[in-house]
Amino acid sequence: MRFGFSEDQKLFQATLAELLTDECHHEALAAAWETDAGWVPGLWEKLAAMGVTGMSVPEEHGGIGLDDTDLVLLLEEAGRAACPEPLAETVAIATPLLAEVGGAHADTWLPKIAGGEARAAIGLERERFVADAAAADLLILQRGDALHAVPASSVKTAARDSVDGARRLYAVEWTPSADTLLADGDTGHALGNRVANRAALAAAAQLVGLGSELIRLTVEYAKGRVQFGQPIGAFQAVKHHIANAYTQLELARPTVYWASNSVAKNTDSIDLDVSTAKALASDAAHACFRAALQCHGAIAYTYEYQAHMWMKRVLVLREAYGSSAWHRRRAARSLIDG
Amino acid sequence: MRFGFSEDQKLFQATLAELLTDECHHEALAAAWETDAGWVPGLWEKLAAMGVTGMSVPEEHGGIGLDDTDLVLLLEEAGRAACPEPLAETVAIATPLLAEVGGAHADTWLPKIAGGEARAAIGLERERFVADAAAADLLILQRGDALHAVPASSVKTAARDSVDGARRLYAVEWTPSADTLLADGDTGHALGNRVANRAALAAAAQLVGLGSELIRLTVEYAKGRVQFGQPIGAFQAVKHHIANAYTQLELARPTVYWASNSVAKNTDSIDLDVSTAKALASDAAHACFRAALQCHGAIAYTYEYQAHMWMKRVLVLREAYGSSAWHRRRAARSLIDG
Amino acid sequence: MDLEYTPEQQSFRAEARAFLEAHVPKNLPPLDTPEGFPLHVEWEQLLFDNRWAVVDWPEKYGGRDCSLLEWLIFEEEYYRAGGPQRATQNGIFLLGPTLLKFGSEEQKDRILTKMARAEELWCQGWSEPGAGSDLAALTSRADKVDGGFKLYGAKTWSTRGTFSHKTFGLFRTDPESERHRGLTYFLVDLQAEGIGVRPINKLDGDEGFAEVYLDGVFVPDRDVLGEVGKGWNVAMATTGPERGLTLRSPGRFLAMADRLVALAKDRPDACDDRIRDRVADHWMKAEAFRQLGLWTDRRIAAGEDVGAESSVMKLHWSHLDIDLHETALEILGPDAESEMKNGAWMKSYLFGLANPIWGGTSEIQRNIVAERILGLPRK
Amino acid sequence: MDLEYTPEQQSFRAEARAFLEAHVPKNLPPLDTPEGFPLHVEWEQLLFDNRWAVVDWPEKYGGRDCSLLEWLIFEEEYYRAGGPQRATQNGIFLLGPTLLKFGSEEQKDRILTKMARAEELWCQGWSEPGAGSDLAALTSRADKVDGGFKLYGAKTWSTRGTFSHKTFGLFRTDPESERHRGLTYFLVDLQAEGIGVRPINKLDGDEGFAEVYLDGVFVPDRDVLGEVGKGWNVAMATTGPERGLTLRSPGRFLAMADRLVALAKDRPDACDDRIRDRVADHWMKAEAFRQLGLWTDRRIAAGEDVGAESSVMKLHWSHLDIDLHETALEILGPDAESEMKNGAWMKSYLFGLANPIWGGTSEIQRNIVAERILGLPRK
Repeated sequence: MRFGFSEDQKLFQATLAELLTDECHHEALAAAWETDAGWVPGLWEKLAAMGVTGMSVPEEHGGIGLDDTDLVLLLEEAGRAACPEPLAETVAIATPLLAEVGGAHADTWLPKIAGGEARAAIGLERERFVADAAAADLLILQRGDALHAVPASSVKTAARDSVDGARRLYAVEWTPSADTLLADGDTGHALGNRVANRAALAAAAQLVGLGSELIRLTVEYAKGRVQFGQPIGAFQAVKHHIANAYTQLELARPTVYWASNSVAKNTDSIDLDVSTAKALASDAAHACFRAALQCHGAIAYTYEYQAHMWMKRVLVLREAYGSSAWHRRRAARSLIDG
Repeated sequence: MRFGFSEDQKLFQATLAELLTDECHHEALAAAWETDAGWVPGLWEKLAAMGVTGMSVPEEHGGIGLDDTDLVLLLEEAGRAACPEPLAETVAIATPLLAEVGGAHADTWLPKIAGGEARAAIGLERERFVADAAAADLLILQRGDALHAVPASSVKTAARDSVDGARRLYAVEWTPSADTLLADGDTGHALGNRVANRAALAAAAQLVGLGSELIRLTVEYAKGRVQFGQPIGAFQAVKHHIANAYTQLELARPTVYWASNSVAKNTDSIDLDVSTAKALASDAAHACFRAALQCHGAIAYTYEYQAHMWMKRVLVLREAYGSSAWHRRRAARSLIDG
Repeated sequence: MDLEYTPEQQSFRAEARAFLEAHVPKNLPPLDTPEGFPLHVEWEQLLFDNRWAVVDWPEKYGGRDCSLLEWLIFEEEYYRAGGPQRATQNGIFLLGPTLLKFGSEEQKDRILTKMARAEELWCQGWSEPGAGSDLAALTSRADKVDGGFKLYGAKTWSTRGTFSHKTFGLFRTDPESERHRGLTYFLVDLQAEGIGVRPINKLDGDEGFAEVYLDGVFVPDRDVLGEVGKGWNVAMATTGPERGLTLRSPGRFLAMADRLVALAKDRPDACDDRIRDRVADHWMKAEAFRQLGLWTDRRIAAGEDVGAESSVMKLHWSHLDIDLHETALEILGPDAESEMKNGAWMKSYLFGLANPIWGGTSEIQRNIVAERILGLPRK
Repeated sequence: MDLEYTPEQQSFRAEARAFLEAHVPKNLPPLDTPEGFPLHVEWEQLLFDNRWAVVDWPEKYGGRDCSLLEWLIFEEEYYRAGGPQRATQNGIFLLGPTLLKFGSEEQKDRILTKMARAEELWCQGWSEPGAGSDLAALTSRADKVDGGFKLYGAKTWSTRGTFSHKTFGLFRTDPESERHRGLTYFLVDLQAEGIGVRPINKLDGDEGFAEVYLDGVFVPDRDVLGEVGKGWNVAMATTGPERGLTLRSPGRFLAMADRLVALAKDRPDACDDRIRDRVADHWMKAEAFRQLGLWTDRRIAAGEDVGAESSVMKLHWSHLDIDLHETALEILGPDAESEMKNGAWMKSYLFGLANPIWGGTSEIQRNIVAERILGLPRK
């Protein structure tokens, strides 16, 4: 029993953190809100050059072949930077699925993903719209129990609003075909569950990162902002708001790391572990969002200051791939009825 | 539209408050915990002399014939004093029922109640045990849709523990008979609902009083207790705990007064109004209990100090006659499905 | 206790309902947008022309001399009918009552009617970049000059400042003074020379706020409200005992709770017992606020001091509103994210998230409850 | 990351489970009662005789030299098997680790084994009537005399003080000193002349606390722990980085969450979706604490400073425990009120209500998180 990360894993995390600090700072993010794709120009290429896009691609397809426990810290960093690129979708969701299914789709897409030439979007049955469907290259789409790998060129998209200004949502029209089929029947069902778990885990990891950054921003602000002759961070009410959110976050954190192992190893407790992680991370990140807004006061309620971009990302990711209520419902079934 | 009490109603409230301050202070209450009946010796006679026991008894049976809006402030005072006598059961639940049904039971019992010679206990189907069943004179018992007035002499009781040391709980064995029958069938059902509403309202009124007293005690303590060189009531954390509980309580208060009118007039909205009152009062009193315990610290956790008697009364009354969850469930049915 | 409305009250309600049902505009674009703003102003003018804009004001300024109780009835009907947010609200609810109490006859005659018919729109100028919760820390100043004052400084979080004609706020007239002393309440023309207005986008992306810069803006003596140097008292007494109810009326939350119930009816599959419990809880809390309003109306009538209890009310509805929206978002699930049109739950959630911040944060309100109502020590 | 237990760890768990399943006593009367206490002591002695009393202590004092991870495993098994509250806990978990760190060999040899086998029971003597959250305000004093000290003052909230033989706590040895300075850590015999012990009934009616009065109690020099005048440092360093886990182990809440799940299975009619949601939530939070324990174990092993994070843990389980009990009480409905026997949910709820008070209130813990972990200003 050794519940911790290796030095290599931590080093990769630190390297990515550095890249994102340089390239995905809040001004870059604000600019991304104004672009068509909602992405930071040039960032994907840099992620590819660093090896991030190939991390989970098997070696025979030009990647490094690492697993979910290696990815989880990177997704946390992506969350911390509120990084708008489809990193989770491409690296943590689509790639492991393609690698597991193998065959022509894997041969086509995995080298491109490793090389930074393809980004993926994910459309599961339970989600209403597909983020990045128009600018992605490959769509992983679910219909019933069947999973399909659909090239962007063969879908029709209609744009929808999102509360998160970096998120490009689309209603997608598409036709399943034998060519696009990855798996169906029992295999499709099992893989679909695994994809859903991976997606929920990826969202949970990002939520932990988002929450951490909101806490950091709030602490900085509370130390500097003076009212009634003292930094507002010296008021107990402000301290306790932040401490409560931080406490929730620090309890969610290990559950996300733990679930990454359950997903990587496909353990018996995968559903329960992922649900625990997604439920706790969603609630914790939301608590961080609320504490951040309240302790900053009006400034966090505006576009003058970066927090709102993090808060909106929290709003969409806490709902994505199963809200905390959905995951508690799944857990209750397994605990009480199982 | 005039949502307030008359000068007479407030005067009666003040007079009762004075009696309870003198006769039902916390030492008297602590002593009552040690008695067989759990009551304060002599208090019932004084309540009768003041006219409290006859308040809701019709004039032709020797009472004053007032209604639920007149009673509600008195029940609140009983709660504020954590008064262990079966005042709600006798005056607010049993008496209006007997008066409404009339006949031999009313003729027998109402004059006794007015005169302070009879106390009632209430056993509705949903409650598991009957408080005061052994020492009361009359039991109002429900079986299915039927309501019965059963003299204490014809029931068998077996004592049960209660978390509230002034509360004498019993499992009751009894046999319904034509002699004891008050009403059954549709009439019994309708009356049963009205009795349940009256009981829930009476509990809600007491909970508002209990909560108020817990807030008062806590404020006094927080002003006097010094730690870190200042009264603990100067710490924001303590202030905000109390302010939050007080806010809940002040929102619950009008709903209890409002529901007393709905019960008195048997309005169309009686179920929804009573459920609102009981749900909000239960939750508010519980919030006051938690704030009181936390802001007092260890002392409120002991028998050295009176708060525990109020806290335990909150614990039992918030559950009695429908918890807040039960009442919200009833309200949801009427709002969403109705 | 008499909980029936009188025949007069019932007919007042009926009249309001008939007008509102017939005229409330549907599907307006958001108030804080260039498209939406003029349409909201148009609606305000229709309200005024039918004497529904300021029912509790004196008739001579376009009101009906209504009681607080009738105003509560009107508000219930306004939101029940789906009436849009009031473009005039910072004028008619914040400055209006202050003017009625402290203004000269000349000021009232000159200002109130135009305010009520949305001819002149007012925004508040309370906060400054360095003075938010700690309002008394404000540093904007007014120097006495011939016939008036010259104002310098910056005001922020002026709601709808970019759409407004005028602003009101406190400025330091005594340069030696500190904190609450030496402040004066000014009415300022936003067209005046020396004014700069910079829009600030709020959480939903609309230009809801503005920062207002004042660089030697001349304000004539007649635009001082109350006495020079007594501005703090004027500002604090702004609305009197009914402030708790007028800041946000119970009718607004009743209508919101009814909308939530309708949403739950509409999507039964999304509503398990947990959601149903929450819907019932929110509805009850909206109803409790309505009852507290009627209870408070009688206490005010009886001359009781209920001023500080506005904090109890603000705490209650601030958080009720947010909780209620979070339940709605849960019912909507993944659909919520993309609903950013006016009236949509997500948009209205973002709006409500400001509740515990503006008009005194929840932390300040809890301090007020603890100190002024319960008597806990200030320090 | 390797989340499989090693074969050694698995066999340690199996051995513990086998012993506990065979020997854990069922239906003991409450620990804090005259009937229950000796039976709990008897159980402690059986544990000790089988070397399960203090698995993480050195073998010479009756332990097994276990790692923190093995201790966590033992605790999971202990509570899984329904093991009763530990009569020795204030000795073995609070004083024990301090003695191991600061005690002389003579003190360790003299005290630890007797403590572990429940021959000498220890209660803490931290709080005073005027010094609760503000421990440094303590006024009890120790005057130097020949061969030792004479102690004067009063200590309160001494858990199980009426059943204990000894107490430990801080006394002011430098009469000129203030706050944290000039304090000394003493070990005191409760049979000594000058001691008075008064029981205090706790919320459930049992004699859970005592007030201890000291009127010139002689304590020999050998019963000073650490240096004279350095008592505060000794007390603060009491248990080192694992304190967050040892104060209340994750195993305790896992077992409680499992009991709650069993209750929910047992009473499906009382469990609507709202209750099921809460059951799942509590279970997840107990599981999260287990995982945080394992995570923290590795951080400690890596030499990270995790001391202040014990506050995160205490905040978490203090409130989880109460929430979990409130859910159980909801499931039980009217049945809960009359269940006051040991092990019943109502009784155990009353016990847990003290969580946010003892060992540093939740307010103090939040201050610690904010100041020591997050770096917010102290004043």
